[in-house]
Amino acid sequence: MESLLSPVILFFILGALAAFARSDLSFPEPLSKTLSLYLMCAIGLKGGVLVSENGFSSDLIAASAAGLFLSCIIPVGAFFILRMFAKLDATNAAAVAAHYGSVSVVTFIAGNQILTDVGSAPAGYMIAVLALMETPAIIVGLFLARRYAADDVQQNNDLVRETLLNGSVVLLAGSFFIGLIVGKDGFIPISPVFETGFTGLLCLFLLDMGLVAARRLRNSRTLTFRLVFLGVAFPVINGTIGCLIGVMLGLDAGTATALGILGASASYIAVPAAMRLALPKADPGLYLTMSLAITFPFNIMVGIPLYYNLVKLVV
Amino acid sequence: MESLLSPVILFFILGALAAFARSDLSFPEPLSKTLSLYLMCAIGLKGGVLVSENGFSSDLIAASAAGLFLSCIIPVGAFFILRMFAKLDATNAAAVAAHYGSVSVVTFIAGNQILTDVGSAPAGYMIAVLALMETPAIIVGLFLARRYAADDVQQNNDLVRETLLNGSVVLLAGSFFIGLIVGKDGFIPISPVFETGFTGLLCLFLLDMGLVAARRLRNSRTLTFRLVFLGVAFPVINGTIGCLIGVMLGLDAGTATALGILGASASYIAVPAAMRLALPKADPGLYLTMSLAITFPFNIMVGIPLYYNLVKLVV
Amino acid sequence: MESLLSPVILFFILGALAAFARSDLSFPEPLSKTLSLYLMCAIGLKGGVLVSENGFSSDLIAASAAGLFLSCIIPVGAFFILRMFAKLDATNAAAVAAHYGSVSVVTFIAGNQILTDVGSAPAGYMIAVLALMETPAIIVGLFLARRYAADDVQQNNDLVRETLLNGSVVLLAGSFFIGLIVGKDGFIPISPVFETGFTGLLCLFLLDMGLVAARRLRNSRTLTFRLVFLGVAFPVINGTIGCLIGVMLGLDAGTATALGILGASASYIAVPAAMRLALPKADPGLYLTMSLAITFPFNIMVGIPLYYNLVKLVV
Amino acid sequence: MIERNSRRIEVFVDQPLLRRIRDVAAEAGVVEYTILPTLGGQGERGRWHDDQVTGGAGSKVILLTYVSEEIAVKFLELLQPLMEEYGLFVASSNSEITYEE
Amino acid sequence: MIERNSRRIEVFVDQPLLRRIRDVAAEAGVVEYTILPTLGGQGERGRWHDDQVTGGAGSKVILLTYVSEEIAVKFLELLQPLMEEYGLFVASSNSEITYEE
Amino acid sequence: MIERNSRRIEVFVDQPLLRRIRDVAAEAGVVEYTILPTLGGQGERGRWHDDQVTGGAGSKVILLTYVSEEIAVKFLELLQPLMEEYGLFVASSNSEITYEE
Ligand SMILES: Nc1ncnc2c1ncn2[C@@H]1O[C@H](COP(=O)(O)O)[C@@H](O)[C@H]1O
Ligand SMILES: Nc1ncnc2c1ncn2[C@@H]1O[C@H](COP(=O)(O)O)[C@@H](O)[C@H]1O
Ligand SMILES: Nc1ncnc2c1ncn2[C@@H]1O[C@H](COP(=O)(O)O)[C@@H](O)[C@H]1O
Ligand code: NA
Ligand code: NA
Ligand code: NA
Repeated sequence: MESLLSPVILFFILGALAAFARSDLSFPEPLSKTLSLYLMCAIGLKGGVLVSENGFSSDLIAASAAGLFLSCIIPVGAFFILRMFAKLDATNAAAVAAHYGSVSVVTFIAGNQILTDVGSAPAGYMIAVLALMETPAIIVGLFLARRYAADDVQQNNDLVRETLLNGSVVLLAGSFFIGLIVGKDGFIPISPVFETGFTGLLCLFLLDMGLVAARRLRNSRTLTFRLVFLGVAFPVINGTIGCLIGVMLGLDAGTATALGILGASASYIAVPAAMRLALPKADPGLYLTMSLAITFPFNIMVGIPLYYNLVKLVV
Repeated sequence: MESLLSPVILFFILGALAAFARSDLSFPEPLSKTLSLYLMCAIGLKGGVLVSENGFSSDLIAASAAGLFLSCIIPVGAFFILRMFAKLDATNAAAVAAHYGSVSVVTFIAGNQILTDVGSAPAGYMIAVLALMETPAIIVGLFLARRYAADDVQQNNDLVRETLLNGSVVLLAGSFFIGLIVGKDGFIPISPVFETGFTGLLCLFLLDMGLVAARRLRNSRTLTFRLVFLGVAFPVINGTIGCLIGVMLGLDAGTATALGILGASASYIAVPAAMRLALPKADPGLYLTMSLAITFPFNIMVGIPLYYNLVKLVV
Repeated sequence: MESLLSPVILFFILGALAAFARSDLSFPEPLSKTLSLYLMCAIGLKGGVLVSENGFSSDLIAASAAGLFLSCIIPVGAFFILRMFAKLDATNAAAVAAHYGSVSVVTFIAGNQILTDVGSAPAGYMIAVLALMETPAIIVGLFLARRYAADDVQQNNDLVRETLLNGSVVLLAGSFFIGLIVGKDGFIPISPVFETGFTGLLCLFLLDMGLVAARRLRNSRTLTFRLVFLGVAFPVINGTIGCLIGVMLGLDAGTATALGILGASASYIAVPAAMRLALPKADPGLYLTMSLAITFPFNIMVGIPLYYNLVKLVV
Repeated sequence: MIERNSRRIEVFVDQPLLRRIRDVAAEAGVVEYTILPTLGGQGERGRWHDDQVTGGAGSKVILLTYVSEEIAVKFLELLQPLMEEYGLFVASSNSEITYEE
Repeated sequence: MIERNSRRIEVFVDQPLLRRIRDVAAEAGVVEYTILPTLGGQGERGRWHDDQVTGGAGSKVILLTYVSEEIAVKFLELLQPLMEEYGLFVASSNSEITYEE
Repeated sequence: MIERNSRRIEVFVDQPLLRRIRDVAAEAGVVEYTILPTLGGQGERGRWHDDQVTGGAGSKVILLTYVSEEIAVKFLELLQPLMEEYGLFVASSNSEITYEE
């Protein structure tokens, strides 16, 4: 668990401790958004450049299919567990389920970092898989809501368009294509910003995430014990499934772990915005707290090394 | 037209596409302003350092004279064309004309980048010419307004002072002087921020510019076909004149092209702020849209390579 | 006085000139806060990494004791001088005195930079001393206020907690511990952001500080000649005492000067926030203007070289 | 100087839902409005703080508009079905707007 | 659609003192409020500009709350002893808030 | 607790023109005001969004001031000639401000 001592994780812990101790430390909101935009650009570019170098392989297609499968199947499972075990109504269950089917870019980035540190860097195309997995779960979540809580779904045709054009989806996919086009040579002049500065800026972002997650936990009013439990159980289950599929597909250890991380992570950017639009009756305090304040910290601090060790065990 | 495939231009296109597709991608405003301040500091410093190395030459004086000449003569021509061809009233014509006489720092920066890439880096003193060309067109524009629409001009004595002390003018000129004073050695410790990070941050800024320009185009209500036509014709005409003067003065290809770019570009920072103050009746929707949403993208994507090829043809 | 020609100082002067000339140049507030957070992280990390390398020495303990002593004794002296010479009431005198007992992180950073340039880099543990000196003066200031203006002090038990958990204190101390934990090797991946970019970003911050300080001076209504005089006299006296103690303790020239700088500098982040809470009747226009608009510029431009030359003279 | 009585309406709405409110406003004939930022707040659903890491889902803005009594009634009526669903908070008051003669 | 009369109260307060005002608000039974940002201003104590380099000591925010007449009176009364000490500026006006039926 | 009737005036103005409005305010005897930020809006001249790349020319701020009826009248009168020229939007309402006894 040496990864706990990397600056990235330590800054996250610092932020969380500061918030729990009620320090008035806070980041200006535009800075949070800037760092978030930056990380999406940087990871998108990186993925594009890597794929431009290595070309499209059959592994890419297998991993993409697996990712799409996960992001469709996870919400369905999560939905019924949330209904039955946590007693959520159909609308809230569908909204939360969609978050777990989608992915968290920063969890993926942190995992990528840690895996690279231990010499098992995931394949570059996993960033394409990341982008692919952002939205399908939203559609599945809406389908579930429509099926089980029909009157609560906004009858708005713009919805799919709005979801696919969510800023974070566009930025990630757009940067990926730019990386693909410019390739390794074209990337050189911009690499000081998008590559050399990456880890340092990730530290600042995780400091902020620590603050935000801990404050959200402290101010939460709707969290039950069962929801907290699921906030930990979901990533463990989904992460395990993801890792196993990855291993079965014959991906290398790092890449299989990355697939596990994608399965385990829960969205806190694209999906909340989409759910606020599509299922406005669902409580944002619920899904944001579960995804941001429970699952995210769990993955960052416990989950990622766990999934990696699991893969190592199986391979 | 390989320059179209540079990351800088690709990010601009990404931003424009996102905005046209009505994505909710957006930059926090303080980030836009930060990047804008950064670019002005960085280019100012660069110019100062270059001039401190190469000393003041007769070319500098010739180019400065040419720049001043352009920034005084362009608004006069533009004014009458806007009056007659586009049927603008005198106040609006004067306001728009002033924008074309002045310069766009970011267009110059993008041009500089592209020219450097093709091995024709403009002389460092062109950054001094850039600074010199920011304000005279404002005075000419006000003169035109006073002459042809007398009652519309604010009778405020502070105006020239306010224009000369516009934040962007002060920052560009101030950084230039700092670069001049500290020279190449003094610049070393700050070069990681102001030089190494330059291209990457320029990408982010152009992503934002793409968003802003496309949104402005979409929301514009006052744009006629003739104005759009002039938004393309002005840079072509002024750019050609600038290039030819540059060649006639015996400047090298890169530097002559840079003079063309300065002529072709239209201000969207210093002049709009000044016009809002001095000619408040002029419609900001008009001059901002022409300069930011038509001329800027045209120059970035078509104009710069055009002017360069023109110079190559003539030389 | 070559240090006056370093880019850092020149940007400060540029900012001040722009504000005095009433330019509309301004930084978006989130940028100021971002740079401030960044500088505290970076200096904290640096200190931690340095101490992790060199270990805890007896010098560290001596310097810490001296720092604590200074931050307790300076406010007492300042309090009576402010009462008698500047005729301030007890509440305002206590509030201002607390500022001078505490420290300014950016003054320390600028000093560190200048001392490093002249080959006398202070010991890394001075950053721990810096962190230690941030808060004790607040307690002393409150004690003075309670003793001499009893009814004006907020009877709030949270106060000490709030002060110790002030964002800047937490960030500086937290980053220091992270630096201590990760050490030199762990710091490498984040050094491009926190080390290589440091001087350049410091330039931007000081440009902003120049603007803020000069604007504050211009808008000030409560400043008397005697207060301005003290705003210069305090740093000279406290700086001299600090330097002499440093020399007496046998610290090297750079480190002794750093102790002098800590004594001379006045807080403008942690203490104002604490005083606004604890002594709300004290006039923030008074203490902010003295610390930010008089003592800060004085230290940056005159004080630091002065203290260094003093130490050189004595050693 | 002409003073016209008008209603000042403030709609507190989550950022992602602003588009919908704008559509409703347009339908009611509200053609002029201004969007104001907020920093945080507290309500029945707990305390919140604009953090901007969650794609705006946790941020509120205020749509402020001055409209005639007539349009105000229409706007409030059209907003009504959305109030609970969207968690809107809506307040209005009397006000005068000033025109040049 | 139900309209309820209420008081719109704005408290202009220095950022570090906001916590205290929140405590007072809670004591008075104010459970719903929104915090608004400001850019600068001018008053008896001079002109100011939000610079954010001074840890918030030089920045103001506005606590905006819509409350019943009763709570309004209580809130203003509890604020009174702090007004001068904290340099608060407090304004209130009549307003209506709208509920779904 | 003393309550004083006053007028609450909001002037919506483009950022570069704020200085001019401040001058007019000073002339009318308005010595206390606060500047508020905006994010965007829509009016006769189309929809806008604060982008901050255009040196503020495309950004609006709100000058908010609470003044006596007398000063309010003077301020609005002095603003009148600028209203159309500057594209100002000006609204006012009744309000009470609270003082310590
Ligand atoms: N009476 C009120 N006064 C001011 N702001 C309010 C009020 N009620 C609700 N809000 C705002 O609207 C948000 C959502 O309210 P609620 O749905 O009650 O949680 C709150 O967090 C406040 O920011
Ligand atoms: N009448 C007013 N209208 C609007 N804002 C005010 C008013 N009075 C005070 N303020 C705000 O409160 C701040 C502090 O006021 P003062 O204590 O008078 O300096 C001012 O700088 C303004 O931002
Ligand atoms: N009735 C109104 N209510 C709220 N904001 C308005 C109103 N009228 C104008 N504004 C604001 O003032 C700006 C300029 O208005 P206009 O000159 O009509 O384009 C608009 O874009 C709005 O932000
Ligand atoms: Na997932
Ligand atoms: Na031009
Ligand atoms: Na001190």
